[in-house]
Amino acid sequence: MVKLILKRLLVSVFILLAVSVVVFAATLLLPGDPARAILGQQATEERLAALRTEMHLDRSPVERYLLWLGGLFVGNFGTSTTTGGPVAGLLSERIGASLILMLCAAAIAVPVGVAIGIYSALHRGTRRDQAVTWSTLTLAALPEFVIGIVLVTLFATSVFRVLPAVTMSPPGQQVWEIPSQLILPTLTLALVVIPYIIRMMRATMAEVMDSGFVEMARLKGVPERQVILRHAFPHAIGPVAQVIAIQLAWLAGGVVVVEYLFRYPGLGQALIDAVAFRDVQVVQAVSIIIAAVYVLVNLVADVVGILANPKLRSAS
Amino acid sequence: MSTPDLDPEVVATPEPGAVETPPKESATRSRPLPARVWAQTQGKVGVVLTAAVVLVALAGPLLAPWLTGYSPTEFADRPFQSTGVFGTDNLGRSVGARFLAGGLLLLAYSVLATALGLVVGCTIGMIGGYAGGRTDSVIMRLNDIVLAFPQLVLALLAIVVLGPHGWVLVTVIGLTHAPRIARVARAATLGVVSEDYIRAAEMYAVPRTRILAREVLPNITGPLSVEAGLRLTYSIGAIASLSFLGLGMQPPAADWGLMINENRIALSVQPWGVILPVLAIAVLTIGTNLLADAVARATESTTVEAS
Amino acid sequence: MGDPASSRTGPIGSDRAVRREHGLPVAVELSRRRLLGGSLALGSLGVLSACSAPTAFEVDADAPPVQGGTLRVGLSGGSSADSIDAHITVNSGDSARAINLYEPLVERDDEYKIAYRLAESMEPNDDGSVWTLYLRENLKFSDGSDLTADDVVFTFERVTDPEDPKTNASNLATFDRAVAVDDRTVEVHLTSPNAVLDDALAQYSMGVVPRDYDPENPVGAGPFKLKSFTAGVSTVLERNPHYWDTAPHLDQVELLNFNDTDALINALLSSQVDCVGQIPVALVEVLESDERMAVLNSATGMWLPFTMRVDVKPFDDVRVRRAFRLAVDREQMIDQVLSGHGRPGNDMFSPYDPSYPRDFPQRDQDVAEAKRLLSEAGYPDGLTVELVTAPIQSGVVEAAQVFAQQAKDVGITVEIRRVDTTTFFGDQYLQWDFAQSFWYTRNFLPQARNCATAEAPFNETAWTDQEFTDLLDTAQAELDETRRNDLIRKAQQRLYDDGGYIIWGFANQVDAYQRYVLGLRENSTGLPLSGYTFRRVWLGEVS
Amino acid sequence: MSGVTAERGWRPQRDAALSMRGLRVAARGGAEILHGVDLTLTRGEILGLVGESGSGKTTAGLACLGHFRSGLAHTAGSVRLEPRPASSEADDGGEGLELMGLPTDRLRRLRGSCVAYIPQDPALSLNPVLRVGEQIREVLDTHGYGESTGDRDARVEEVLADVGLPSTAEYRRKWPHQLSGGQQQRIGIAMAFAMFPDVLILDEPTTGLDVSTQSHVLDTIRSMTRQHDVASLYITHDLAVVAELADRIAVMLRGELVEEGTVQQVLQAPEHPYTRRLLDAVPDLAGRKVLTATGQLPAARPSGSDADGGKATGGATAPSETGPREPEPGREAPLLEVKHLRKSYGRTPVLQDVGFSLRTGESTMVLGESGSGKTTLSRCVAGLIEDYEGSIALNGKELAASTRKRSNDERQEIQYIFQSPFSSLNPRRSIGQSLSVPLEMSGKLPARERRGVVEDALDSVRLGRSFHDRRPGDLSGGERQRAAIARALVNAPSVLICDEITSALDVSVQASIIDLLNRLRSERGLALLFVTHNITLARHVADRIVVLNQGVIVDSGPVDDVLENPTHDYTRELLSNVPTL
Repeated sequence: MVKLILKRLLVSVFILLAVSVVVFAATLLLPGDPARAILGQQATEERLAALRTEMHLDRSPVERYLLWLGGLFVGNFGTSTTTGGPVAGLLSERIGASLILMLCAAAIAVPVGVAIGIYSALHRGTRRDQAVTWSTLTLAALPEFVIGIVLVTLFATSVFRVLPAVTMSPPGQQVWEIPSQLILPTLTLALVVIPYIIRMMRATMAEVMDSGFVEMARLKGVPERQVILRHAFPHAIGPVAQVIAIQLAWLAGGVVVVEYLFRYPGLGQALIDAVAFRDVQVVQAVSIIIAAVYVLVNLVADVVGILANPKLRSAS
Repeated sequence: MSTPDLDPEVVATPEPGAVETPPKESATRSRPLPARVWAQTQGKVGVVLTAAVVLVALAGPLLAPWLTGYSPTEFADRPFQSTGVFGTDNLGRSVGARFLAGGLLLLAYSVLATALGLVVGCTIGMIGGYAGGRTDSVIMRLNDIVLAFPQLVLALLAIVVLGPHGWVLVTVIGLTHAPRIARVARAATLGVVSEDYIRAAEMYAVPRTRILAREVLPNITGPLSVEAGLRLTYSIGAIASLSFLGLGMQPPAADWGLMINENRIALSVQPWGVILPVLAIAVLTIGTNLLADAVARATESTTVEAS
Repeated sequence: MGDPASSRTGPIGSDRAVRREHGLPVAVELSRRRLLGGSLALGSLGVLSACSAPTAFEVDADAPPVQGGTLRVGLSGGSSADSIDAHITVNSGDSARAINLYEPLVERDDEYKIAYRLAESMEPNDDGSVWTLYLRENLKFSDGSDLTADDVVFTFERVTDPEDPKTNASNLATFDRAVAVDDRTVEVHLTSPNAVLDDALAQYSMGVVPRDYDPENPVGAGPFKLKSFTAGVSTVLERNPHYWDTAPHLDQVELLNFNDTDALINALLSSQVDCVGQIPVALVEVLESDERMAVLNSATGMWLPFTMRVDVKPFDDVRVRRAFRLAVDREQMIDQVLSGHGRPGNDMFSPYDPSYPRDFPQRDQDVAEAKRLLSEAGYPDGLTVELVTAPIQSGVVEAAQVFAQQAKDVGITVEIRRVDTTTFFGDQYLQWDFAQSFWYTRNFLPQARNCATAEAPFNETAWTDQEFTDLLDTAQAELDETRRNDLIRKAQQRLYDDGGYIIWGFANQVDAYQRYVLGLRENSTGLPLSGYTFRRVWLGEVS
Repeated sequence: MSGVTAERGWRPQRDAALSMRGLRVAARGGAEILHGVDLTLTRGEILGLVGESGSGKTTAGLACLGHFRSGLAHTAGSVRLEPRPASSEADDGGEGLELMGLPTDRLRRLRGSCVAYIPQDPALSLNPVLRVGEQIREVLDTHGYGESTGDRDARVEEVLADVGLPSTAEYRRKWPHQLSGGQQQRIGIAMAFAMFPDVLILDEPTTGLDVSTQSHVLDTIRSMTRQHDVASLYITHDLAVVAELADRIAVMLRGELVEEGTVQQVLQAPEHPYTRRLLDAVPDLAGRKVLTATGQLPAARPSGSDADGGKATGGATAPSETGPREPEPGREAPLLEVKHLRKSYGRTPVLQDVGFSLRTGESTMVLGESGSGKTTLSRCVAGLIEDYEGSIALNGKELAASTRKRSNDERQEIQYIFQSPFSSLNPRRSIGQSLSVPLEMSGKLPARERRGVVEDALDSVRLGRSFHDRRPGDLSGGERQRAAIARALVNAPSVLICDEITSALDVSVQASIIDLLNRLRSERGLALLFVTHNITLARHVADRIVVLNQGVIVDSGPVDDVLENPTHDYTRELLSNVPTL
């Protein structure tokens, strides 16, 4: 088992390295001089040259890549072309804010999705199950900004004016210190993710409920509650954990649109702003961070999958 | 087929061992896929919704001046007025006309991106699944690298480097779909490759490309068409999202996503500029998603039969 | 203009550097038109509040100002490069901080006239090469220390430091040295005569700072002092107990940054902020329809021109430039781009300058003449040009779209190429053949120095007419206003006839605020929210 | 058939433990699955319920537990649990307990305690994430066995010992996947017996197990049922197993019980024609009967290899008339020769120095249980496995490993038929399309002539030309296997490799396929490599036999020699474990 997990870990590391190459290659493709972008039109040649040296722009691409990669490990994400300051400082608080948002969304989406999914699977074919199916199909189809705009219209600007439509962090306070402004972004993200969890949970649960060992458990006289909790549910965990992981990983990307919509001061917001200003160093950093979260969550899911499966667990 | 006692197909056509009985006419010949899709409520609703929006998107650009009295770029009034049926947008153009004209590009780009994703994904997925071994692991690792980026992030990265052009959108959305489609194609191919008819073809030394095209491809169309439907839904969502972020379709193009971006500021006073495109995108994606679901259900029943 | 201050690292790329250069108001009397528009706007506001059915609250605007309270201000823009330095003002938020933390010697008032602040009076010598400034009595900094002539001298030296020139250095290009004659008198010596030095001093980036000034712990003489500051996020100011003028009504002002107009409006609508600066003009009606909100609509001298490079094809042919100028339907531009909240332009900047040539015939769309000119220039079947646009200011991208539509009538096909602001102000800035720009209110001479001479740092139209530059030089040294204006008018004629700018209009500055916010007045500087003069604002009693 | 069986055979009816009367079950779609079934299970007796796939036997068995799979519903009839003095659960005033319509909760309490179930596939029925000890204990916990947890633990140990498994704590902590198929099934049995049930339903519990394992499991079942005086219903398709185990036999055909009686009655004097057909179709180790499913043309067995050859007469296709060859072992050069064949997957050797030869027209059976390497062997010969060591020669010429590297002619000479007819034909292509692939690839015939050849092949496997344009989905398993055989025939091969081609088919279909193969052999002079796990088929199809055990040939020679004088222990054990009628 340890071997399996280690192997999986190695794969993740390899993927992250490859991702860093892709992201870095993006800079090389870009026309223009980052040093000039930072210093502006009127910069003197001496200052440009000095900054180029400082940013290693005078080195070969391979050297630059290695220096950049080395920097990542010590938290040095480079220099922002728009602010001229270090990218790490720009992003450090935003990472926390984004994580909070993702965690809140996950904390709502996972239990709700799992519960509704199980409920639906156990009531297959009933009207309530069909209602669940239709709502999940509908919700799953909608792009996140559509859901977000509808929520804003409903709860913030037009119908009820009960919740803040945008996020603000008044001086000295972090975003999460004002919980009311987390509600709409969290809800939007959760609503995007929940249908997938429901559908997967329902399908897996339905499949497990039809399996031989569940039939056997029933034929052993095991009470239905126990059939579900002891026999069926543990089986659904593996596949559902994968889907939940994919969805949580999706959150890492999904926050981009939602943060933009709600002006939530997170990574996604930083990414959009950086794209609008063509701040490649920030785009690189955010892409790498999001990809890392993505890979990490998938890794965790696979490890959970390995641990949930006694066959793999007992494999030496 | 481990519990054949249950399978109604088998119950209906028992094998009594009487091989000499005259060959019976097929009672179990499956109906064609469209009919099976249409037979479901999901399928019907999906077809109707999708068709409605597609119709608007295709015919809209031609009908816009005739129906609304304005061309999509003509100025009808000052911005955000209630002139005409649906009022004016952020530049004072007719929302109705721009709505009618705004679906075509989105639809075309989404279809192109999905098609690109399908061709690329299907090819590499099938090759990976069929070749197995090292080829497979190399392909799948490459896949994982692309999959390590959320789709939108990769799209943004591409847009930063290449600019928000139509071909960039189509290519990047299509290529980010490809690994996901490849996974499905590969899984489906793996299911098919273990079948003996593939071994039979191998045995007869049928060229590998022909095996993929004739033996494998027709047998994975079920999952692939489901995936195509899903990917189309996501393509629409992704391209609309990028336009919404102001990084997709560029002004002065009439486009639903862009309309939302331009007009959402006046949501409370001139809601049509947002509501119409939001509705259209919602109806379209819901339609394609229902359709994909119906196709999934329809192909599931045949997969069971064929296994 | 000398060496512009853009060599400092920090601002959002070069566009910030540009904005900094643009935001310099210059004196002009209040135009009649603006007065009229202003009273109309006020009137309609009054009607609105009078007519509106019983709202959730009533505010008694006539009651005496209320002391205390915190004003929450929503600002668009802002980044981690935001500054609280008195003399480095890049974006709108920096201006807001500088205006409220520091006090200049003179300032532009609501009507764009010179008003004395720390200075009691100032006067030039006979040839305009030395100006003498007289300070008010008992001036103190926010830490309670005295403000003397030495501090003023230090301020001049700091701004014009050749090693590290600050924002306003370009306006003080002729500065030679400043001498403290006594505690309240300063002499400013110039290298060449300047008749309009008062304009160069009436800048918000000219606040007086103490000799031991430390931008990290800023001390100024403004109505407020700094309580906390997080770049790109928020700034908190509190009342300065040592302010020389009437004490501000507010206890505290919070400046909150929003990167997106949409968010700004939503924050206002959901009462997360009390007022917001610079809303899109298209939203005026939206906000006016909300009985809780009021709109401050100020006419300004801000312009969003199209820029044609006069040295490249096809714009090197003056007939093509004229045809393009005649292709624009200026009223429609104002309607579509500014929702009517602006005034048509006549291809001439600086409407508040006393020299503004109101008698030049107003250009308007003339399809036949434009076609004729194009045909003469060798384009009988029209031509296709690429227009580079970027969201450098609200309305710019929209203007490009409207222009593209209008130009069709003349046979000009405009292909819009939208780029991001960094690219726009990147390596190719000033190289675009046909692009756009924006400038805030300022007077003719400083404006022309910035954009229309061979030495101008932002010569977007590649306008290097020597005769024009000579006229500017002579005018700047001319102390007699009438003669100066005559010289200026000759220069204006050159630009009007042959220039590369298409100046289709001047945009209003439109802000919005909750109706309980009182004391905001229309202001022509182009800066939002009454030119950020929060010292006059109070929060009305809500009943 | 022990004496005990005979004694119990006529036990009085009052000992009935469960009776089913007029049970009708229908699919929710409307089609009826059971058309009024009557069954009585008697204490201490095993009733064998025999039927082919789709006959509804599992549905009837599950009805005894009051359980219907999803999509099925009880429409009429009753299932009663008869009272037993010792049983408290089923005691219902001496009247018995009607299971149909019983509230779920009461049904639940009966299941596992009064009525126990042993499923077909232990691998699917044991919960893979629960330790086996826990799964047995769960039954005890659920039904409140004993006074304390100690009692229950003791019972788990006891019942494990009863089924012949180690009762150590370590063993109880094992996961299902760590056990072999036979052990898994014994866990299933232990679970069923844990609560001392009155009635036991066994649903094909030995299908999928090797012969020797099957024999052990059957022994366990037999002793446990006898020991605990349980009324058992043994559901199977295998008449031979029933003959060994059951006291009475009931035969089901398409949802109806067509015959019931004691083992002797049913096996020796079957009344219903279907029963007779079934019995005729069962292969016989002694090879004394001619396999025929429907009383059609009897199988033609090639002569010259076996003393019983003379009995294979009475057909137009007698070998003497069509057979052009009389194989003469030793003289003729072998058609196919396999020498020193080695193959391993990773470090696991699958084939170790395997060698045998096949002469023209000869039929050799490769016999082996699962994991013996028999399929690997046959695929090596067919060219489907590329990296083996050793040589395979056709007509004295060594073949390339991969079929792709073999010549066109070589490819045509050797044809391979796959185990599962459900998998060997592309469901998206018509039979005609699939069958013309070999012709297409050999490229000898112009496209327009192919159809004729394919139709001839369909005729020769007795499918008829109308099958040309049909798709596999429309065909039954037997029909599909015939189509697959036809595909092997279109290129007129000389060697036919049949890899377990009847194992997925019902016995009656198996019989007809065997019959067909024998006819084809005699008509076309085909050499046959018949790969199977079923030794009882030996005398029906083969001249020679090769016994493969764990990749090694342990026995080989003419069929009679090997069957009568097995030289290897493995062969002997195999023979002794084969259930026979």
